[in-house]
Amino acid sequence: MANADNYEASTRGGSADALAEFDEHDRGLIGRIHHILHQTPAIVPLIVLVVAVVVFGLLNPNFWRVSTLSLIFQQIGIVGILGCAQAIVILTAGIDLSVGAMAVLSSVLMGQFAFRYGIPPTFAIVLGLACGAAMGAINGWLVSKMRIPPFIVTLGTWQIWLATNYIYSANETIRSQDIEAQAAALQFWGQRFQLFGAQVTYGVVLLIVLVLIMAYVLRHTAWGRHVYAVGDDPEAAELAGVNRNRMLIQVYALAGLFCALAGWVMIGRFGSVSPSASTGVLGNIQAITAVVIGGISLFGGRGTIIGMFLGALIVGVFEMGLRMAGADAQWTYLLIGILIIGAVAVDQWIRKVSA
Amino acid sequence: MANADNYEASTRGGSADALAEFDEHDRGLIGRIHHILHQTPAIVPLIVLVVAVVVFGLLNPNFWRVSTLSLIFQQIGIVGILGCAQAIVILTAGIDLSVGAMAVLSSVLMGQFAFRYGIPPTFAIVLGLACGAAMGAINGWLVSKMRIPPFIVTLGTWQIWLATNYIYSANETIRSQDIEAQAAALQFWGQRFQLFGAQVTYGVVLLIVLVLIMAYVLRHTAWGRHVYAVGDDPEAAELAGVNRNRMLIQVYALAGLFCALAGWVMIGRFGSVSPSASTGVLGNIQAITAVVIGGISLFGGRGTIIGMFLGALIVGVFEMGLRMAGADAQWTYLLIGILIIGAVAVDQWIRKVSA
Amino acid sequence: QDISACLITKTDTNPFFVKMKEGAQAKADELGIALKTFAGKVDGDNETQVAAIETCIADGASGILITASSTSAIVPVVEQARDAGILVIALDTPLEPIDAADATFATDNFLAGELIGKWAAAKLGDAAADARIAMLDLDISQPTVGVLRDQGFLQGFGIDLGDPNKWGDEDDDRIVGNDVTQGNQEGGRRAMENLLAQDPEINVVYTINEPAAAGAYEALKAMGRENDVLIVSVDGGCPGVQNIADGVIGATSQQYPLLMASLGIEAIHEFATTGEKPEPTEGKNFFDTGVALVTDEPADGVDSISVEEGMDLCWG
Amino acid sequence: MTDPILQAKGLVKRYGRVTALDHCDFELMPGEILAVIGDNGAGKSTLIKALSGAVIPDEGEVWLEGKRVNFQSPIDARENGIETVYQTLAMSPALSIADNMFMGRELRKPGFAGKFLRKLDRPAMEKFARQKLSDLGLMTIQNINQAVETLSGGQRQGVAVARAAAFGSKVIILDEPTAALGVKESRRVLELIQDVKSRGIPIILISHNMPHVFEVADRIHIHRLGRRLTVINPGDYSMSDAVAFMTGAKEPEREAA
Amino acid sequence: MTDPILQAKGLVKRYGRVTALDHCDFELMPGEILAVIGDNGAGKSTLIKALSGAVIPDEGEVWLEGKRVNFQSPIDARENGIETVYQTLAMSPALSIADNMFMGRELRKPGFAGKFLRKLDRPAMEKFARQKLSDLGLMTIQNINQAVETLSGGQRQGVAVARAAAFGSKVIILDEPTAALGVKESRRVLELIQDVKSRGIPIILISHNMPHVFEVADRIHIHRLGRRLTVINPGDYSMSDAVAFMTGAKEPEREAA
Ligand SMILES: Nc1ncnc2c1ncn2[C@@H]1O[C@H](COP(=O)(O)OP(=O)(O)OP(=O)(O)O)[C@@H](O)[C@H]1O
Ligand SMILES: Nc1ncnc2c1ncn2[C@@H]1O[C@H](COP(=O)(O)OP(=O)(O)OP(=O)(O)O)[C@@H](O)[C@H]1O
Ligand SMILES: [Mg+2]
Ligand SMILES: [Mg+2]
Repeated sequence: MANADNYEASTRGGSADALAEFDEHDRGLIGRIHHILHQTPAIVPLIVLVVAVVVFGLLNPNFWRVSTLSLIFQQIGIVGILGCAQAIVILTAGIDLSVGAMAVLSSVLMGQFAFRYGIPPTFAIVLGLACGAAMGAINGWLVSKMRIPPFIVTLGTWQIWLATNYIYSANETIRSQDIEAQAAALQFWGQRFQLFGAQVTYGVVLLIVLVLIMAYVLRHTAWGRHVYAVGDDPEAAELAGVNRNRMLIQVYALAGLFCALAGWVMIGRFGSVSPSASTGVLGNIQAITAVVIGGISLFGGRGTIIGMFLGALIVGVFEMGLRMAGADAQWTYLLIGILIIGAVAVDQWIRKVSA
Repeated sequence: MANADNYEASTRGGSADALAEFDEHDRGLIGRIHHILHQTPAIVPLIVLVVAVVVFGLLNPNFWRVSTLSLIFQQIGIVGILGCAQAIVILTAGIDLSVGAMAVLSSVLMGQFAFRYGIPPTFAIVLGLACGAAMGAINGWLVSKMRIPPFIVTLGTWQIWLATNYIYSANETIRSQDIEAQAAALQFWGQRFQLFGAQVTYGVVLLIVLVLIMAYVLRHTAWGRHVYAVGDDPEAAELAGVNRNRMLIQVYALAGLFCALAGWVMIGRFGSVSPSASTGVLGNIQAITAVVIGGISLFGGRGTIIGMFLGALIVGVFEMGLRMAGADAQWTYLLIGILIIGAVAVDQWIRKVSA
Repeated sequence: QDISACLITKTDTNPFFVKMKEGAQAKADELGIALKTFAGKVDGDNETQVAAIETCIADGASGILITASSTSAIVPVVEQARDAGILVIALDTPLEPIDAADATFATDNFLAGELIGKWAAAKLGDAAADARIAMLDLDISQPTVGVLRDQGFLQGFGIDLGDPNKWGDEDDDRIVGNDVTQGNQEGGRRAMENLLAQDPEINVVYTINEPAAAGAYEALKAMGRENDVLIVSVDGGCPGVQNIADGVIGATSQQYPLLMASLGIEAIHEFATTGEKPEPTEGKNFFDTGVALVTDEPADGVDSISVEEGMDLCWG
Repeated sequence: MTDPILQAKGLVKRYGRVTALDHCDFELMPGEILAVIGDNGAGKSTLIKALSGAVIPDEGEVWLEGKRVNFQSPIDARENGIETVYQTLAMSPALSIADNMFMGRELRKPGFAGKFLRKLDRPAMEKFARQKLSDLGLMTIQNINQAVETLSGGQRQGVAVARAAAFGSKVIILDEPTAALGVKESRRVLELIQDVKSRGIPIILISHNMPHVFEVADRIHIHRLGRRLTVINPGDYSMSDAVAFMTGAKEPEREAA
Repeated sequence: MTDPILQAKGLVKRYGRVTALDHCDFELMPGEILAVIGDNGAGKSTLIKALSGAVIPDEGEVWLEGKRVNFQSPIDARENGIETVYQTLAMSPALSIADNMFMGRELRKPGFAGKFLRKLDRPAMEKFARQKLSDLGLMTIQNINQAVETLSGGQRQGVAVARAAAFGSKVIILDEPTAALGVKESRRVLELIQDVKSRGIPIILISHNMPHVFEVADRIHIHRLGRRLTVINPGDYSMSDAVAFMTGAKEPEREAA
């Protein structure tokens, strides 16, 4: 050990204990913009969005009307809430194919609780939300305790919830007029108020509030950091003292709760309770699309909920904009495909240049 | 440096250079079975499969007829080929949502080339296969060179190919009778021969040959090992000298070619060329299901093509078995959902115990 | 002896097919027939129907009732079934060619569309010349049933069809646009919103079915336009007819799925016991189970039944 | 002699055809620094994983303070006061240095924000993290909010060691804590180890650096082919002897192992 | 004096707010062993990544054998004869040892199977891999078909070093090749380095182990805060001097850097 000291001793003194510092180099304007983009990548989808709004407005000036924009928000309301659910699951490196099915089944349960069994509406809603959370918890339990890959679990439960939904409801729709008369609370989120001359539904407000809350939770609480840690490297997180199983069950259950909330919002938006809502089949892919366009990695651990929100908006803006520019249904479908790729390509390009 | 030697020199002599050896410990029968299962995990789905066949046969003896079993193979023919395409893509840690759309569009292109432009059938088929490979190559180019996540790329191209398919074909079906009369080569894979008293179509033979070839390629060629390396850790693979971009383009293009092949088989199986074939919409999820049940990791780099084949068979057996047992459609979905989760849970459990 | 039958519907999520299944099941129970039911996974799902027919052949069924998703693509496997000695009856939608099936018990979907088209044109009177029409169709893959209803409506309204085998190729200015609904409320509302954003002056809305109509109504209500727009639809399910009474839908063409299904089961029973095949309606090449226009505001020159009558006949 | 604080008897761990632990025994005395040395692949990491709950042994028993324990996960071990730096470091690459240091024991803001909104006290965590890194001489980390994946190999290891030392408890296990560290940083880690020992907390140190091991260790556990070959006293043997034992160049005299 | 075989001028690499290389120069002479030493985070790994194409510098030039080169990927560098062991090892965890060693340069069976069926010659690759590992003294690897992720940290590093040395070419770069290795295995790596040098191939060796550096290096490049501080001759300075320079405890006299 004597020999070790004769050189290891010389590690003290001089500038050895000063913090490293470098001159901030001059970047120029473009450089500074790149730098900002790189630091806050969530801005990139925002730019795509603004450009899209401008272009579509030029194609059809009606697009810029406040009412059109408020319509877009209404249209993405449900996908946005499902996107919140999907986002937290994907941040844990999971995936939830059953979000749409949970939403539809929850809405059917709320409706049937109120109409078939005559439970008071508010109570029926609470029960419906609880069922949603329970369905999510089942997903979480299978993923964490049984160690079945999330894709398989939710592929299975997707089919299970959806089939249950059809069997239980016997495919019967509860009509809007009946709900209005007997259980108006179910339609709560469909109510609207005026803002800057546009109609805004409570459902849209809910979405925005939910996104803000989740952004806060993920960024500023220990629970949120653990969500990222579990998704980033599950083994490392576990070795570092995060209870992976508990986190997963909580995340999936919360996702289930959000889906039930989306189901409630669906009743408000469509008036009726319908087991054959296409959200049950397409909701998952729509939510995943929003999440991925918003820059959340499917491999977990990277991305923000605000990005998801912007991703949902981009899709909504494209759809509405193309329709208003006069593209027919098939061409809209095609162009949206191109635009999705294009939007993300621009994003990638900016990030690369600025890195 | 002198001091280093005085202890580092003592690393030679004695048993320092003998290879480590341990006694093989006694495992007992169960232990040995576990060990075999653990060494060759592909056996596990095989067991699930055998159990399923036995159970369904007990529920409805018709299930055990050779003709029924050959029917199952015919029914999984297309999903199996799409599964080969999906499997190599997923092994590179990608995903291809556009497989079904590529298959349908390719089949439509083959049909239209032959009927709209009067190109000789064999040539039309070759052109159709080339188009499939080209579509795949576009996917691959976007994924590798543009660095857009595969999910986004193929989500976009899924919509693009599908809309192109509807627009280009003007939603017109080419009837089986016409094809038989004028371009019988398109129906080649639908031809059948007798084997052990059952009808076997050429399409089934193609599937089995394709699976065997791909199993060989992935296991025993450098290209196959590079597929795994790219999926396992793309950065490491690149640092170690694998040309990631070239591999990805090749893999996606090959997947596109397989899809076009599946499109050709579709014509043989259904007789007609139909742009609204539901494979365009559902093919991707079916192929992914087969791949994942077969034990290939969605995170890339792990799994075998034989597993995918067994995964497709499991789904085919469950679907046929439940139908023959008299479950109606929604109950079938529900039970398949449960069985998918159950099959993988059993698999996980066996692996865990034996690990 | 044991008679078994198969019922294969397009999907089993649409109430129309759920009712069809109920009708078949009731009749089968009555006649002691073992019934197995199958359905496609999405609208236009030919593959699953093919697999279903194959299953029925393998299982030795006596007869198959099918509402084909793809009327021509299903034909080869139907031939296989007939070669195996199975009676194949097309329900609701004729196959192409129609004699590919042993018999067809169907509604004329084109006629169903034509009726509501005529009714809408008659309601508007002279205003029909500058109507603003929204077309809420089924799916971008343009399944046959959707095309027939859509084109029937346009024919009835007096619009040039272009190619009658596809929608969207008409160049009449009165059509604001086509959008797709997947045949449910959700799609109906979104499609209506999209078309309204394109042209807020829309005053006639064709919808593929009543759930889509209910969704469209919600969108109109949100814009405060629910009272000055004519919504027409097809199907005639009980909630749909109730919606006519409530003023949500103006008129709908009613079909009779329960009847189709129970007739089909009876025919299979007949075939299995006596070997006789059912005959088509006189003058047509299929057995027409009929279609009726249901509305509370009858229009000149279009036969219709009232909502009360419709409620009695509706499939509930 | 006192009783061992942490003890293992007859641990066995097999991975398929590979035997990582082969009836291995282990003892850690209160307040001591126990070095574990051995060839690559001798099973050292597997041993400490079995002790800290990260691996569940196929056979054998673990005793903590005279009580039999059965850790099912590293969290169990941590709750029993065993803090570990794994060879793989166990960090979340995409998260920041501070996030990683406080993973599972985050600081919350005082008052309402922390209590009800459960808001993290980032400034406090960052200050603490910066302090601990400076103590280790890691002066080249320019941005404390950098993601761990962007750190150099050595910086990353430094963060992991700082984390374990900062939350010192009943036993601290360090698996090759200085492998990627520079001369200065290694020196500081050794000082830190001495410092922890002086607080009375026993340490298990796995290292391939013989001078370091002989400098700080009270006893040296020599691991070979999945089992404890012998335990030596650094005063009684030379480095050459130790190396010869661990590589198999020489056999120790049989003692009560 | 001869011309450098590999040279870099004014390399700059910034990551957001972090400066990893700050106008760094570099020279490697033919046939020499050049050691690069420096604090953690000094930018050593970034420097060699820039030389081997794994990182594209923001500014600066790289010259190989007097010709300006512009590597876009590690494959480019490899084709120009530069073989590198990265600090992160660059191995595919799920693949076997032999697969990893031969990644990108697999052996095919002789005759028809290899030529037309492109069949790999697994027995040959496994034999070769086993041989190279034994040369490095890695005797604890029991199963040559083990996936790399199941190897111990040191075994893994041994495989990476064996790979680079086996396919020796124009320049070999080793980034901390012995960090996780045991005493015996480190020793063998040093012998291997000498051996490679005797074949006339120059080597860049990054290491924190001063005795090893002073034992094998012909010249020592001292890296500090993203740039070359100075290059010293191990004969002219003591280890203490070198450490003092690299930590900033002492400043070298200004020479033509
Ligand atoms: N998950 C695993 N699966 C299979 N074999 C494993 C696994 N983990 C470790 N091994 C094997 O167990 C043996 C012991 O590994 P371990 O990591 O404990 O060695 P070590 O003494 O820590 O070596 P090092 O000094 O290189 O870190 C090695 O031969 C290794 O290949
Ligand atoms: N991808 C990256 N993004 C941001 N910063 C990075 C990235 N890679 C390296 N750095 C930073 O650049 C600096 C130099 O890192 P580098 O890996 O070159 O150090 P090193 O000299 O090899 O250190 P060590 O001896 O610990 O390996 C460090 O401060 C590190 O945090
Ligand atoms: Mg170890
Ligand atoms: Mg480094």
